[in-house]
Amino acid sequence: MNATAWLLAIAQALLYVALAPLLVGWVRKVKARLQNRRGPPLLQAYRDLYKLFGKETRVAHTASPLFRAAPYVVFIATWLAAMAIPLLAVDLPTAAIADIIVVVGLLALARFFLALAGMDVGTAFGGMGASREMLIAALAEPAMLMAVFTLAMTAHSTNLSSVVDAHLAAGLVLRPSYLFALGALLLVALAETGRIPVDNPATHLELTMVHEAMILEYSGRHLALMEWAAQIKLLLYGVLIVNVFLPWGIARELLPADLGLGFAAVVVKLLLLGAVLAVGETVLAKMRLFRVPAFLNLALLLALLGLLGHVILEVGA
Amino acid sequence: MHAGLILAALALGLALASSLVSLPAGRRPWLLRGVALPLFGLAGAAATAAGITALLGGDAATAVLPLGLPWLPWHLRLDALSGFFLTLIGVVTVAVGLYAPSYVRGFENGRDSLPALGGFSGLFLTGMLLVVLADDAFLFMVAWELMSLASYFLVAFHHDNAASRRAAFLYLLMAHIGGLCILLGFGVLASFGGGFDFEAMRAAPLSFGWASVAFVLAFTGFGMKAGLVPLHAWLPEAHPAAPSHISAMMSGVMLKVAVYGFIRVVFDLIGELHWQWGVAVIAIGSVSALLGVLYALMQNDLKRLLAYSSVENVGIVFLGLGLALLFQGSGHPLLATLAFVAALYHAINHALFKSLLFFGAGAILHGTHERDLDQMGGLLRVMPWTGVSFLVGCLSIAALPPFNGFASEWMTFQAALQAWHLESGVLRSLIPISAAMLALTGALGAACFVKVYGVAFLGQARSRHIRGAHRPPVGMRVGQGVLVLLCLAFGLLPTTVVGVIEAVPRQLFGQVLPQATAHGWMWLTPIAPQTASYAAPLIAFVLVLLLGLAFWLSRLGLLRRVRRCDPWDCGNAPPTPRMQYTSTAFAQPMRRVFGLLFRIEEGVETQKDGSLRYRLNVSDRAWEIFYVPIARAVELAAARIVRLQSGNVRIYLGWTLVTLLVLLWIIS
Amino acid sequence: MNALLLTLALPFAGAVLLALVRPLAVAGWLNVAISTTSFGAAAWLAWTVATAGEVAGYGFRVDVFNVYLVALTAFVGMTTSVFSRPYMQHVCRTGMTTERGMRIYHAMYQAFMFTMLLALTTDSLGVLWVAVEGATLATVLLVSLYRTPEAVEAAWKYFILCGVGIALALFGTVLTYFAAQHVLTEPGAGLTWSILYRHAADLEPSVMGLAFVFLLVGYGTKVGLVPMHQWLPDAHSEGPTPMSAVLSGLLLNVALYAVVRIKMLVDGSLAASASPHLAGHLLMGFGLVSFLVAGLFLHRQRDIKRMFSYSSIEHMGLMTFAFGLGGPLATFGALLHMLVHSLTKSAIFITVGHATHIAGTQRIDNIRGLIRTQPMVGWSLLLGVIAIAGFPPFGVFTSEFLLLTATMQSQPWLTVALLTGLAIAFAGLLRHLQPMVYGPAPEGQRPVAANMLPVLLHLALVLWLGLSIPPFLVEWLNRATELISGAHLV
Amino acid sequence: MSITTLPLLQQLVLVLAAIVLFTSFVLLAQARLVSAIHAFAWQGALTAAATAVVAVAGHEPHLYFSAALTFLLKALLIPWMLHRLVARLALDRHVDLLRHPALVVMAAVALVIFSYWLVLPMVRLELAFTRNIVAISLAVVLIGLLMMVFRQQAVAQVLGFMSMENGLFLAAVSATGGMPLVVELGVAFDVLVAMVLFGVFFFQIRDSIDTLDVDRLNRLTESLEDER
Repeated sequence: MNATAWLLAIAQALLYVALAPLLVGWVRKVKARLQNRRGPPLLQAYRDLYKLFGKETRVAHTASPLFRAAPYVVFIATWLAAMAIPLLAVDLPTAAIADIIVVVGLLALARFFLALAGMDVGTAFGGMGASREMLIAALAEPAMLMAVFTLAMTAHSTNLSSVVDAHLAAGLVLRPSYLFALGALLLVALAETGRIPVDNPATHLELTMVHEAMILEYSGRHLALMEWAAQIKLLLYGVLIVNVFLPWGIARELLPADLGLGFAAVVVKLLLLGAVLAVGETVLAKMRLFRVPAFLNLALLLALLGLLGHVILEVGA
Repeated sequence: MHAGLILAALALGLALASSLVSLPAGRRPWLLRGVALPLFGLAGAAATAAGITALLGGDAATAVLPLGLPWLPWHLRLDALSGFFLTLIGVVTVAVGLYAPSYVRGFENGRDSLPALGGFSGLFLTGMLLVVLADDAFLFMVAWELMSLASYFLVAFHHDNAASRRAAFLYLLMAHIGGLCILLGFGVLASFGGGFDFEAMRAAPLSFGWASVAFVLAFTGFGMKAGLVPLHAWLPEAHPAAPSHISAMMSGVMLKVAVYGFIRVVFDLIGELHWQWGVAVIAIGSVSALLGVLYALMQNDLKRLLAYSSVENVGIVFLGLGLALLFQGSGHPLLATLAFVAALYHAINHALFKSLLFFGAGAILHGTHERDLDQMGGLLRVMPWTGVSFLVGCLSIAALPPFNGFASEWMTFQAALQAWHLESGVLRSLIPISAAMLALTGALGAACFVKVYGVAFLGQARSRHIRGAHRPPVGMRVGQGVLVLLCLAFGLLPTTVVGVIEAVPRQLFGQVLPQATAHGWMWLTPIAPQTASYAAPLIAFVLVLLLGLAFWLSRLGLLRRVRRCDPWDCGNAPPTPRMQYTSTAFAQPMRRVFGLLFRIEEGVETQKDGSLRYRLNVSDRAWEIFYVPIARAVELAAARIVRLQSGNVRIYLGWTLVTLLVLLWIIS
Repeated sequence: MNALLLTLALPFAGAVLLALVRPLAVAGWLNVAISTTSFGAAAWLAWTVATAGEVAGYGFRVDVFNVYLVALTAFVGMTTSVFSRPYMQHVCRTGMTTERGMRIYHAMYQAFMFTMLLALTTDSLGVLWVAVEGATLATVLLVSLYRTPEAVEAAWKYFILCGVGIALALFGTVLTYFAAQHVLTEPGAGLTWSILYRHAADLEPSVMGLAFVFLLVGYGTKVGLVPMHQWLPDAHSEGPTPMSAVLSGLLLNVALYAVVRIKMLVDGSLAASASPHLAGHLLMGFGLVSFLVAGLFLHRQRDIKRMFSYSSIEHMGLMTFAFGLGGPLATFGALLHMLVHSLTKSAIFITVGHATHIAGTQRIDNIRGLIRTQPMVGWSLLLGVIAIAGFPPFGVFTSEFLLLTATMQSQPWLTVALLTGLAIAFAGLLRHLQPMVYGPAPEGQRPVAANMLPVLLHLALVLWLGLSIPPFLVEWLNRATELISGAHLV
Repeated sequence: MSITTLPLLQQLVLVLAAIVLFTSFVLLAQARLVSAIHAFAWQGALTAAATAVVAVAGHEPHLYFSAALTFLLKALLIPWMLHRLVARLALDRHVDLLRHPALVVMAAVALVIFSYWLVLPMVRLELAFTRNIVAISLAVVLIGLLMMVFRQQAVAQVLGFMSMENGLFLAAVSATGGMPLVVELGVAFDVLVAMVLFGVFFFQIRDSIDTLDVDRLNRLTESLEDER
């Protein structure tokens, strides 16, 4: 059993890596459709990565070894974080490596190196991007954790698989706190994955870019890894949201049928979520940097309301 | 006699010896470098050994010295709690003993007196060791004030520059006031317990009111030393003023001694805890953490920045202690133990990485005579060893897995998340908010140290003397290396560390974390495996494995070689070092978002030569709110009172007459 | 007995002798020699008392309370004379005083020592008065030794205020005698401590109340209790430094000794009356006021010697408060504090003397960077102030520890006042001290030939007392405590 | 109790005491130094007389001695010294007026009443006679102090001081029948030395600020106006 579990865990981890570009492609596709464009093919993201891996890698003279190590660290850390989030099945051994707080920590590790890499070459834009990224992260993190705490206090656990388990065991319960927590988590996800309205992955307009400013100096496989890591992060948040709030379908025993069902379920949920994201990005406009705090304060407020809702309405001591 | 006590006595003796040996160092500088500081390090080693014996042994050993008051000789006691802090002190001292000898070479041709440096360093260590060993109020106070006093002289070491003098003044004054508060706290306990030795105080039957008085006095006194907001004002002044290895001792160790005092008095002597205190401590702790990191983020002076971040970390420690108080006070010993262990864990982690960072700052100071971040840059290339060790320090203090800072903060989070056990809904909803503040603190801390590392070590040098920096000598590098290894060890083996620390709550609460290693040494599961788990070794393993893989591939040449070229930078003109983001620029968004909390003076002023200059001064609001008014009040009162001394003898006689008549009237 | 007579006779003879000796160098050495021998005699006396208990006769009585003060007085007198020899020669060389002035100085130095010892050892309230007045008369000429307008003014104020105070004390003495006469049968015994104590309970309370007020105001002026303290800073700052040392170190102690003796008497007499603790409360009030006011004064000082004289007022206030508080713990602490304070404070004044010679002025603003100019003096001053501020391991900390905890036990809310006072006073001292010892030295500051032996001796003693109090001293203090507060500590 | 019940000699003592009190009023209000010194001499003489009467009344031989001592010291020696000083300081024509004589005298009267009120509670000792003497002498002491407060002239202050001493002496002899001899001698000696020193200081003061107005002795003060 244990061996199969480990194998499954590794398979799931690889699945994250494999699926990440697909989700991005899907979002782009839907977005293009909504904007009456044909848009790139669904697999374009894979092609981009392949192309980048094929290209020559250039590194500035002024760059230190850290600059070259950073992409790997970022990629691995993000991937590690993803491993802990149940995609197909609950209580896989990898889920026990890291609970949600560690996941946040691993993402922070990736961000730390991303920001350092941005400052390494010593260009103005890198520093600018790093500073902004750290600000956004700093504001997003409390909201994220508050939202997570709501879940954790309901399930009395911070291990995601136990949380999911608990929800499945409890069956369908309409919790007001979850509504708020979901909202908060969505906003945080937008901020953390650098989507509109916080950041725009599709632009290199100097004064507005955040994530792109940090990886401006990267090329070739380094750039590919960075991009890929970003895609994994997006997928990670997507899975986190759908599997924690709508866990139904995820496999509780490691039987082929359940796993298949789980896979199908998560794919469907992710497609829906991607579509929602695309719609949101189409209707919203990117906001100025100093409007972002307001945006994230809204997230924090929602998370707080969720927490209070949980304490007041659901436990009721 | 107990082995641990013998070792502790040895440590004390060595510390005193090191301070005595360095007295003639004025004429023979090598004495300090070659004898005193090695003895210092040895004292640290002995203290570590003593502490570990006490932690593993578990039983408390006592001794009595024929000193002190006639009816109150000096009592020494070595139990798990003091053992833990002995270890903490000792470890850092060893590192300092390795680092300092080559660091103090820089002072040998300076004007500042080496005997003072060596002598007071030894006394400083002696004081700290005695504080944690003391078993009666009198010895405790003697040791405590000895510690403050010695460190005061060390802060005033560079007394030619006015800032150091000012810092030293403020430091000693506040230390004295804090000491008096502690003394009065002991006074309360003693007057109820009928004796100044801790045994009697433990037995003291206290009403809630008097217990709270004692608690408030102790919290004020120890909080003042630990640098809790708003009593922290001396800290960012004093710590940077001292020589860097002493700054490491002060920030890394002395603050922990204050934590020890708080634990000893509140958890051990007062004993019966009340949850209201927990709320107060949590509030103060989280505010200190948040403000500390925000102020740290605003600093451009590296050592000041590190000092402010000490405020932050002490705040986190006290947050943990507050949770422990709260849980213990409302009858959840297991959770109290969890929070308590988290606090101790963070204490020792902070001791390690803060000393490491101060060593780094010292190395930069030693190599470039520069403390201003905005002058640095690209140091990683100039001093790679320091660069790498400093990076480890930054990762640890930024609480990133799998480094040690993360493990303790993670446990603190876990403790906060157990709030659902509490009966009162208000507390249930308040505590997670403090946890969210902790999250904000952590993220801002990460930002802060991204700034430090990015500005100081990455990019290009912003000034010539940085480019020409010379590498630290081997001793300093060894000192850093030891701490790097310890940081990694404490980060990767949390289960082992927790297992050792458990001896302390076993002594205080009679409670441990039974489930902590339910799944073996690799998985840390403080409450229960299904509640939360963290496998630092695995994470580190995967990280290293994959990184190694990538490195190996590139070595094999399976990956195409990278080509060096100029930075692109959106195709603008080739960037110059002055175009880099400075630390001020990096902090600008935070400064703007959290503007309310700072006192910002910003503007553009015209120089004499007509050139424009941007002026920015971010200062601590605590000054205008707490300190300036008090100083003003005293000045005013003094100005009023001196009119007594009018200079006219007839008025003096009048005073005598009036006093006489009033007294006569009183007695009739 | 012989020891006692010798202790008294030596300084008396010395006063006469030194009034006649003309050459300066000889006089200086003679002064040292006499002080040393009389310290030897005092030590002998102390030893006798330690072995044989009380020594009494010829209207003298030396018990545990005053014997340690006698020893202390003789000791500080000795060390100060050691310091004053080169110091006063330097003064004389700089032409601040004349040969004749020096003769007055040496003679009066011994006369002062004589009066101090007389006041301590006598058994009679009246002779005590005579001795204390004599001390004033002996020192008043020394205060005006330099003949500067300030010195003369200071001396006049000292003379007038202390004269008036002492006169009031005499009235109190008369009243005591008046009250005693109606209960005591044996003639002329009305002013003898030992007899008065035995009959304290029978003394008419109303009269004793009056008497206490007069005696308190009278001797309180000498102690330097606010608001009768105004003479003190003037006299300390304008007189020659050795004088300041002995004034702060000894005279104040003796005056306080008198006050405590009287309090013991009055407590006995008022015990039955409506307000049994009247005396104690008055002392506490005066002590606390002096303590706080002096602490505030410290902040506005421009003259280094004035500053330290205010610190003396502060500590005297603290001791008065403690004696008023009563109880074994506080009394023990106060006795110890008398000891360590006079040791430390005289050491400080000696150092200050050297510092003023180094800088050539007493103005705090012009004394800078002593550690750079003459490290020995700088460090001694720094350590002295640290010690007087009550930092361990110095003895002052021990006594303050006892005082604070005693206050915490009997009057918890007064500790707030004490805390504030200590903090304010320390801030006041340190803010002026730091610039003087630290920082770069200005031009024109030259090291002087300083004899730091007395200072080191005193500081070493204070350090020793801070680390562990020798058993015989504990024994004395205990018995003294028992004598004063009725109960003993250990 | 009424004075009629007392023996004649004690009545005489009371009368003398009353006159002593009166003389201190004279001292207080007297503007001319020389006349003040005369008043002081009279006061001393009266004190001595009172002492002598007490000696006769109480058959206390050693009081004769102290009476003689007092007369010598307070009535002859000190006044004579003061005269010489005043002459050498060229102050014989010196006049210093009180600011508000009426108020000061009122204050003195108030002090008399106050001191009487103070001694009232001494009921237990039945000899109310000595009680009243104590009241008078206390008043004399306080008035002397008052005089020192209100007189700016150094010599006048010394007079006030000396009249305080007179009050003390009066109390000592008439209330308690004389202190022990040692004490009396010591007191007398101290007073004498004090007088000599006062003489010395008059000249020192005049040399330093060439006046004897004590209000000019105001250099030593903490108020920050003067930067010496």
